[in-house]
Amino acid sequence: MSIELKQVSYTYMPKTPYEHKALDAVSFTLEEGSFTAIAGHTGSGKSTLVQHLNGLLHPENGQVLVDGTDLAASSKQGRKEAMAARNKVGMVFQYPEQQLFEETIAADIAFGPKNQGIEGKELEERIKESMELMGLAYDEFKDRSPFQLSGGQKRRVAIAGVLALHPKYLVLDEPTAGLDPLGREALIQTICKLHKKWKLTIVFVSHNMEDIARLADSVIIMNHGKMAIKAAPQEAFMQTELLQAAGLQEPAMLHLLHRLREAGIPVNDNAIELETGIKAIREALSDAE
Amino acid sequence: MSFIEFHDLTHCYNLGQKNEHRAIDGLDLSIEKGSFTAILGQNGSGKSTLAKHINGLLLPTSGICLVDGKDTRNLEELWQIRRQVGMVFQNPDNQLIAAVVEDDVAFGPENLGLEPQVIRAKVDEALKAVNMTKYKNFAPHLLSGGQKQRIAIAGALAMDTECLVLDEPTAMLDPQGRAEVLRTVRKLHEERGITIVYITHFMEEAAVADRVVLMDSGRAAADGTPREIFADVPGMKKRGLDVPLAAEVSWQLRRQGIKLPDGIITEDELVEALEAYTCQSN
Amino acid sequence: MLSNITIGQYFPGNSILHRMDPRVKVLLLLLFLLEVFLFSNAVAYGIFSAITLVMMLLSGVPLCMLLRSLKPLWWIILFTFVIHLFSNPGTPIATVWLFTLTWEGIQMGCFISLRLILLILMSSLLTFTTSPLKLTDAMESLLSPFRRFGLPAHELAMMMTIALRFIPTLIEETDKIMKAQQSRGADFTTGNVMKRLRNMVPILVPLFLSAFRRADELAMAMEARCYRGGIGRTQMKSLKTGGIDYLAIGGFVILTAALLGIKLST
Amino acid sequence: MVNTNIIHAPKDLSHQTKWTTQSICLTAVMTALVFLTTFVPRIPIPLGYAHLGDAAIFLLVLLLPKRPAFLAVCLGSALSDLLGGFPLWILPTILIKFVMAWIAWKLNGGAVNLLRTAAAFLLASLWMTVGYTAFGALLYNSLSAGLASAPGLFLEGIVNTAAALLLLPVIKRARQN
Ligand SMILES: Nc1ncnc2c1ncn2[C@@H]1O[C@H](COP(=O)(O)OP(=O)(O)OP(=O)(O)O)[C@@H](O)[C@H]1O
Ligand SMILES: Nc1ncnc2c1ncn2[C@@H]1O[C@H](COP(=O)(O)OP(=O)(O)OP(=O)(O)O)[C@@H](O)[C@H]1O
Ligand SMILES: [Mg+2]
Ligand SMILES: [Mg+2]
Repeated sequence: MSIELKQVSYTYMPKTPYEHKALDAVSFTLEEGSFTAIAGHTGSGKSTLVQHLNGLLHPENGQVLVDGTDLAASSKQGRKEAMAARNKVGMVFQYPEQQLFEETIAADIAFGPKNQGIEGKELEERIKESMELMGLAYDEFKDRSPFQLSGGQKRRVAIAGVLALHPKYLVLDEPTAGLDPLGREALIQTICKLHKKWKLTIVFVSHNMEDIARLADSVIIMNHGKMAIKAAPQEAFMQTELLQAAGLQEPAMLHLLHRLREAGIPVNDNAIELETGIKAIREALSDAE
Repeated sequence: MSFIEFHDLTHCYNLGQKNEHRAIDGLDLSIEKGSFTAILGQNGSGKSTLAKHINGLLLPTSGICLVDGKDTRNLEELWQIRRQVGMVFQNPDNQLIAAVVEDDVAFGPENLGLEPQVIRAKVDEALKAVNMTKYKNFAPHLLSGGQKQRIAIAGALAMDTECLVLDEPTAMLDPQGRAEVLRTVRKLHEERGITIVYITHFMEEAAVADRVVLMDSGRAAADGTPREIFADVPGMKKRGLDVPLAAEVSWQLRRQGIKLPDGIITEDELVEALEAYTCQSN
Repeated sequence: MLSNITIGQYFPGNSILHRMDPRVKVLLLLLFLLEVFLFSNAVAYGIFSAITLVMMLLSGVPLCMLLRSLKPLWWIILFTFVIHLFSNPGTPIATVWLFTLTWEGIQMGCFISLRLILLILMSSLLTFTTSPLKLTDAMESLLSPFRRFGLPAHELAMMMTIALRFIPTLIEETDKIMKAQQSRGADFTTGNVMKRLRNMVPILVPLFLSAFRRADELAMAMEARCYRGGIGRTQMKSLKTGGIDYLAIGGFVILTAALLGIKLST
Repeated sequence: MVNTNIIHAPKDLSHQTKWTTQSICLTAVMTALVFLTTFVPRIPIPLGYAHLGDAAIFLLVLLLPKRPAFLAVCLGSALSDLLGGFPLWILPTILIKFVMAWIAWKLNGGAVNLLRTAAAFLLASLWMTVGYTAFGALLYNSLSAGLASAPGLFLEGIVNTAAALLLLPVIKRARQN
């Protein structure tokens, strides 16, 4: 089971002076159980792409298949199936805390499941479960107003609201923007847990190469609406020119190791994380001695 | 000579109500003319509150805030202060006022009551300084985040400010936009000697400053050059903050017995130090 | 989709009409509309139609775009025409069921329809050739004499400017909020009226709250840039009245005199 | 939640203009909001589509200080006529919407009683219907042509009343925090 994009293209404001081709023949497959990152410069089409994954936008050309179902199906039967397929894909937008609207946290989280017709005991179960998943104690928080929380907590409520839909695939558009280092790390750990323990298939948009290297098992790099690379982060980050063309920087550690190599220190320059990077430097230093 | 001085500054939100909150708590700090000061701290540590005092957008609950020797509580002098100090805020969308870029840059000088030709000259110059002349007739919503922030900076420059206070100007931007804004700010600092107060969550950005102030629960928890501040890697982590990669790597290497000099915070320095180290050991 | 709509009718250009002082345009338009009501004789309407036609050609705006501004009102113009056909007493021509078609009715119907079309076309010409920002400037300038009676002319103009600046931003935001709620299963396109209204709550509440937040932050940004109301404020671009404007005013005075003459002589 | 910490125009100038920067911005952003709610939503009702501009107007009148509220009502509605391609209607709209807002505000009179609020909104909608019908009749020189649009207008008023009543408590409570 997977999400499959086939030659997807999308144009904003077609046939006007503002016409803009935001996606150009993008094809890839997201396997169930994978952890995929999407990166690219501003305006490269990341958000547009991500909105195709749960049918908020329909491709102008091409197809999006979720577990084999075409999201843009037009027959009556097809539309029903597409609706069910869309529900499998949970979507967390940028700054999701700005979309909170209910008076209590529990009510806000209940919005999604209620739309699916879930009620009573099961609804409560879902709220409780998704709050605890996001590290919000149910009894303490359920009756509080979401507007009284700190920025990081609000974001957790918003994500819990999506998790309560029991998605199979979870898509996050820059989930850590604006948080301080501590809050960022805590959220990343939570996402990791969702992937490992709860077996969610994760897609996330990020500008942070270190996070991508650390978390994702594959990365899609967008460049002016086209998919430039889809590969494992290790491999993708080796293609320095392509990265630069897409307006990205290689991870800081990799950059450092490249610089060291240029300076004549024979480091093994494929480490991205801190520990492995330091190990590589140490090895190079002891070799030199 | 110090340009900004806080003496025992305290600020309480909702004073006297049950949700009273002391955001700044007896802060003493002075910032030199022509310096580049970065302010770091966790969410809610009082950074933005502090920034708003420099421009008299907030007044001290107690204590004094002096800008270029003028007290922000003195209403006659407040307008002088606001002419001298420009502000750039976090959300680029909520600080552009006019529906055309050049009109927005002109907003400040217009408030000062300058002659139309003078305003025109200042606007053109400010747009040039941030490299946005090409976009002067654009509507703000057609610009990217980084471009909007540069317009906000131009808007402050057009008032001939001597000091720029930037409150997380790069929080909503991508890496390119971030680099772009930081480059613009550094250029203004170096070429025009503008005093910079730069609030950020990104340690790499703080590393280019002359001085770093750490805020913690409304107080200055630490204050020094980036070298001094980022040398204390465990201390920074304990505060929930981070250090630039080069600082972290050199700290770890030193801990593992590799003798590198102290105070490495940039990649260039680290590469140089390691080069020297290998030459030495050969 | 929401963000695909274009707002306003302004058609950028550099025609004589575009170059006119917006204040003169607004004033002349108002007077013209008044005269259309005041001078309701055949000769006058002939002249009005001719003037409107000339203006339309001068404006450089494609004819089909101008005519499109009539579209939302087509049926009401038609309806009005038909009603007038049958509801005026006079020389009967034919009888349909209970209604009598009269010669006077046809005249009256044509007359009223023409009046409507002229009114709409002329006022659309203003919005086609003047950007909303220029209109705002014109408004400030025209209203400023009333300041001494307590009318906040400067504040009004400032509000309009900011509102125009924020409309696209709020539209983008609405689009974003809608999509976010849609991906939580909200459905805005089916159901009865009550259900659809209920579905508006998750869009409108965040939209209102963000509007309050924006207003706060914007006020800070303005004060930081030395804003203290309209006092002592100057403007980089000021409106100028030039040769075309005096020509237009002159033309209008002659027109009015001629119309008065016709009216008095009959 | 209005931020009382902002310093407004210095004292010697403040008697000349009663408008603080804060209230100018509030009015402006709300003007944009009234415009947007009038211009964008299309809720199908019998006889056409309803917008939600009047719901926004009702909410502003009850949530904002008086002057920003009424000004935002007038400017926002005028703007939607201007940009929507009905410049002819601007002046009547300002008049009609102002009185409509005033009726809603006056009759509600700070009440917390939902029934009374509903009645106030409905009466205001009735006025709106009468106002537009009258101006239509003047413009088309025929009462029956003016009356043609009355049922649709009043239905729209009902829809907007319902929307405003749904939203009012939620926004009120969210703003208190
Ligand atoms: N609603 C819209 N109408 C018109 N053009 C749009 C719209 N949304 C996006 N675009 C354009 O499409 C392109 C891709 O936009 P998209 O939001 O997908 O980029 P992104 O990669 O997510 O960028 P960012 O990093 O800024 O979020 C951009 O050039 C943008 O200007
Ligand atoms: N208008 C306000 N009313 C009440 N409390 C406020 C207000 N503004 C800020 N605070 C509180 O004051 C404290 C300091 O806020 P401030 O915005 O200065 O933090 P900050 O360091 O800028 O945080 P961040 O990194 O999130 O921007 C926070 O706990 C915040 O909740
Ligand atoms: Mg995006
Ligand atoms: Mg802050």
